[in-house]
Amino acid sequence: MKFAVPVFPGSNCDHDMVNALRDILKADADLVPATTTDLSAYDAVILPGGFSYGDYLRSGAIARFAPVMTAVQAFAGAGKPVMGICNGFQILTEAGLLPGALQANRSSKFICKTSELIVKNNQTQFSSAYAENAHINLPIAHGEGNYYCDDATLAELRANQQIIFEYADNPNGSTANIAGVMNRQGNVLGMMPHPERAVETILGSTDGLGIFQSLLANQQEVAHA
Amino acid sequence: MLKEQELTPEALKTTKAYREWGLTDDEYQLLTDSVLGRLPNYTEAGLFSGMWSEHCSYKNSKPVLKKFWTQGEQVIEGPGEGAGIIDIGDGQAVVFKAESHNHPSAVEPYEGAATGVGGIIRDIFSMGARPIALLDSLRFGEPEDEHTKYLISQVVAGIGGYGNCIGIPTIGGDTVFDASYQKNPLVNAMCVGILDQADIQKGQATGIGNSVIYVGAKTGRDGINGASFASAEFNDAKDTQRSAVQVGDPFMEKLLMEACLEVIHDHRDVLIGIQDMGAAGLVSSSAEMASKAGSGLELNLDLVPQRETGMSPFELMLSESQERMLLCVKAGAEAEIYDVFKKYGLDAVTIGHVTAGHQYQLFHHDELVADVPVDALATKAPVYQREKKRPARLNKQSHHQFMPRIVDATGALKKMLQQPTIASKASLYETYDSQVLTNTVVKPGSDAGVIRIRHTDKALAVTTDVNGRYLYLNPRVGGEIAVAEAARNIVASGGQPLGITDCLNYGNPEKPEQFYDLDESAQGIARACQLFNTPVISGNVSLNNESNGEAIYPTPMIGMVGLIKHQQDITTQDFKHAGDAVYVLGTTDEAFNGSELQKMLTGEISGELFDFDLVTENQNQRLLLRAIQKGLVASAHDVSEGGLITTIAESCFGKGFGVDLKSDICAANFFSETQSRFVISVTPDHRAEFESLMDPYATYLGQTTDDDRMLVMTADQAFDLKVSFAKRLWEEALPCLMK
Amino acid sequence: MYLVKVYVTYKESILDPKGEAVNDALHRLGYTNVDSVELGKYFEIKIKPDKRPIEAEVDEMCDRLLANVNMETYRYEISQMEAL
Amino acid sequence: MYLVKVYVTYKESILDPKGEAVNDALHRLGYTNVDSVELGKYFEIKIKPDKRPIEAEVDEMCDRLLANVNMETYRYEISQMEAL
Ligand SMILES: Nc1ncnc2c1ncn2[C@@H]1O[C@H](COP(=O)(O)OP(=O)(O)O)[C@@H](O)[C@H]1O
Ligand SMILES: [Mg+2]
Repeated sequence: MKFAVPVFPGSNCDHDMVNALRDILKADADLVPATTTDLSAYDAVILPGGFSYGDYLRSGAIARFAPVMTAVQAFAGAGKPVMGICNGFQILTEAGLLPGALQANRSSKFICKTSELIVKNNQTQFSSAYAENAHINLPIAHGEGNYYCDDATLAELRANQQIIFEYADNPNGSTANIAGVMNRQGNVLGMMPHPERAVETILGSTDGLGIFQSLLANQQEVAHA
Repeated sequence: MLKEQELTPEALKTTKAYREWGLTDDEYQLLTDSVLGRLPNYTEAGLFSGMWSEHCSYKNSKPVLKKFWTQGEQVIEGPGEGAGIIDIGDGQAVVFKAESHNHPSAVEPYEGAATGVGGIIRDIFSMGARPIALLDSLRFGEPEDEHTKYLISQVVAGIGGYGNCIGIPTIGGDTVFDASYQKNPLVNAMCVGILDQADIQKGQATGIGNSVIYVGAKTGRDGINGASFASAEFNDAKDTQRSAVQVGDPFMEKLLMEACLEVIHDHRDVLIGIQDMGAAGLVSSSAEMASKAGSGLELNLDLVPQRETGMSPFELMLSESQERMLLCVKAGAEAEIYDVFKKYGLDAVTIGHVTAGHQYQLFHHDELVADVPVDALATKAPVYQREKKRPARLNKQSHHQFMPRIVDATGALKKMLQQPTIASKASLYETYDSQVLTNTVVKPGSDAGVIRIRHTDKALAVTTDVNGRYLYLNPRVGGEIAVAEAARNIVASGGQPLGITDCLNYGNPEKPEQFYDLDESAQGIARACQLFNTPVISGNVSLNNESNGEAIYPTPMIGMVGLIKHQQDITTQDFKHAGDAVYVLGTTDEAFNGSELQKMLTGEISGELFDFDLVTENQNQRLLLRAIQKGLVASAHDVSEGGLITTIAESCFGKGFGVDLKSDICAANFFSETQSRFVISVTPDHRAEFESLMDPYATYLGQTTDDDRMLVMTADQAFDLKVSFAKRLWEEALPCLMK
Repeated sequence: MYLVKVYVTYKESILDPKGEAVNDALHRLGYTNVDSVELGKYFEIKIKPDKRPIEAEVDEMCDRLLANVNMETYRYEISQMEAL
Repeated sequence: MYLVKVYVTYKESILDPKGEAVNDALHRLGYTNVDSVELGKYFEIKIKPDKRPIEAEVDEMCDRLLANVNMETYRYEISQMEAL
């Protein structure tokens, strides 16, 4: 399985992601520039965290127009897995690949700490390695991670089991404690916490491994089917 | 914008307008009589005012800095370049430096702090190193009045705003509140980088005909002559100078950093030198690059990328617009370099070249607007040996040690934990991304921040420390303690101290009593550095930290880096299990003058400073490090402000273990700030070996427990309270004060 | 040349944390008669005439980039700038 | 009740990285007729009448908190809101 990690100007968790994939999960992963227009060589795309274009307007607002996003749209449209972490999540909502929007944290401050998450749906290709309702610890690091959607959207998210991760102790004011959501089709996931920061014991947690392991396992199933 | 009418050389002389830029009459005289042998024109006088400012020339502090210990076989590059470099083995090196941004932060706290961070990062990557960690050392007034709260929240937001965006983790620092800093907050930032020794860069411009290339942000009228502004005393009345504000652009700097590092790695054969544009902007970087290499330089200012129209040579050369770098590149290889920067969407423009001889020549609109010897700018600033006089405050000190009366030990501890300087700083450092780059092993909240070095078994421990109150009572011993405390934090984390950087924050050196503080404390620092074998490899001087004539406490911030040879040695301050034995290493005396307790009970800092012995300090540090390296230590925490009881409480807070301890010293002495001590916990199976190694220097106090109770029986009273409750007081004190 | 002033604010139903923070700060400073604060973005855009009507262009710019219509609303004013 | 609209922008000589970023993005999106973008803050403040004149109060609020006069300028408009 081969991962593409697009690098936008201002991305800063791109290397962390690739290091986690290569060094810890022993997976194939490439950094691809935001000017890339062809992702056909890849099986999954992960949009990394950071401050694309400085996040000077709104997080992700400018990055969603980068050339690579046209390719990401097509990639997602073809049903292949796309994941956005932190700034990557913000880009996916701005691009309309995921519902809702990410607003400034309730405290209006940047927050970096470990947060406890509940795996609400483990029947997805991103979360199958976790037990249902498992509690996991992942770091968060964001200033605009306060997930917002209107009531109708929330009802839909719930009805379709699109809420994958919830905060046990809502750190940022997110609607319905949402930490990570999926699209209706089940192939695009966005989440504010950083699984790539939680893949080594020495760094404090390995609870993030499950997400990557889920993807790898499901891909193998697809390949063998 | 209206073009300012430039004075003629004669008019400049008669009106003495150069005074406004910080040049004194004597310096102007020196310039005309011996350096140039003629009257300088407007632009030239401006260049000298910037280059001869304290910020660029260290004219007041040079004689003091000479006293520092800068040797040591680990030193690859000492003070002088953008940042110092220390060997850490395996062909790698660590690069670090600290920088103050006190005055800009007082004027515009968010941007002042942010650009301070941006500036120190440029110093690190200009050496060829990849920045891997940031620290911030902050001093504010008591968080009582609205303005101080505003300063705190904005400074912290600015530091986070820059570091988080550029993607370098902020993994440590220190924050102290004291009325002494009310009008003059201190904002010091430190950056640590790592490099392969083959990549080491110098800020030099050699080889006749080689190109000088400008990269990064366009030059605007922001921060013009900021170097002399930073060096001038800060006074409420001088509103006019206050537009020296720059806005940081961390996104631009991220691109600039990646592009410069790519040039350094992949275009080594054509890159001759690289330097950041810091204080005194273009003139400082270019003149220093040429002077260091013994070259001449010619620049065409029309080619400098400009954000505004009609900028004069004076403005172009002295602007301190941020996020700019200067490169010297082999003639003919310019296009190769442009291509790298273009890939990152950045401007790169050749603005001049290296010339034969030693002149520094500037052209503007086809006119030669400055023509001066380059060494005169870079190295010929006058050096002042300032007058030194023992301050009155030291002469009238009481010789008595303050003796606190503690009637309610538990109550005193509760109050202590809520002192802003003692209280948890989590509400501040949790706004910093401390984990990006995924190397952070110990986040803020323990003694030192620790980052692993990828693909090795090594790690680096980093800390910033200084207690200005100690220096206020005794500048020399206070200076020694500052270094000792930093080393103590490194050792408690399992590291061998390697070297230091510093920010010397003082008042006006032209006042003999304040120069005394500077000179004495430098000697204290020097002595301690020599003893710990931690050479000074870089640093920064910030003088004139006064407002309305009142100086801050002498505050030489010490930034120290240590090497942890094996990652298994990484140690934190939290108790790890119930049933571990708790020891204190070092003896406890009555050391209350200058202590947090004295401040808490009397509202002031006074008297002669308590005794301090560097040799004991060094011995205790070595003992602890040996015990850690032998794998005998479960947790270690150095004893500092708030004394032994505060240290024990903090070790309980991490994981919520309780303690059951007993001691024959009295409750009051549990607040004593005797130096050279650690609180250490040891698992039962290591006790025997630990005790035989530490005997007779460590004292057994008791055990950690599973109970939510901190019980410490002293000779006279007991400290007895719930750990969870104490922790809440400690955690909520600062957020509560900031409301 | 046109001068376009664009104002972007949160939709009414959405809490504005930064506005709240300013509101609190004003109260602490003693401006207790302040009832509420909203903090939005203010753009001043200079723009040369194009083939299309300027309003159409500004609408499109706002919808695509300047505002996130999931949570924000915008309004704008267009004025002609005198040639210098 | 008054409605006060405050506009805060950078002084002319000050770098506006946010405005630049938006300008560049608009160009990349094909709005090449955009000449420049400045990005400032926009406050909508509701405020009850006080003893002092409202202008004096707003001026003071701007000077103390809403703008940093070292690098920003502000202007405002005040209107009376109808009682509901
Ligand atoms: N401004 C700050 N930025 C980052 N970390 C900070 C800051 N202030 C304090 N800390 C962190 O809080 C912890 C306690 O700080 P301090 O009381 O200064 O420790 P010590 O007394 O051991 O030097 C340390 O981990 C320190 O790095
Ligand atoms: Mg410590």
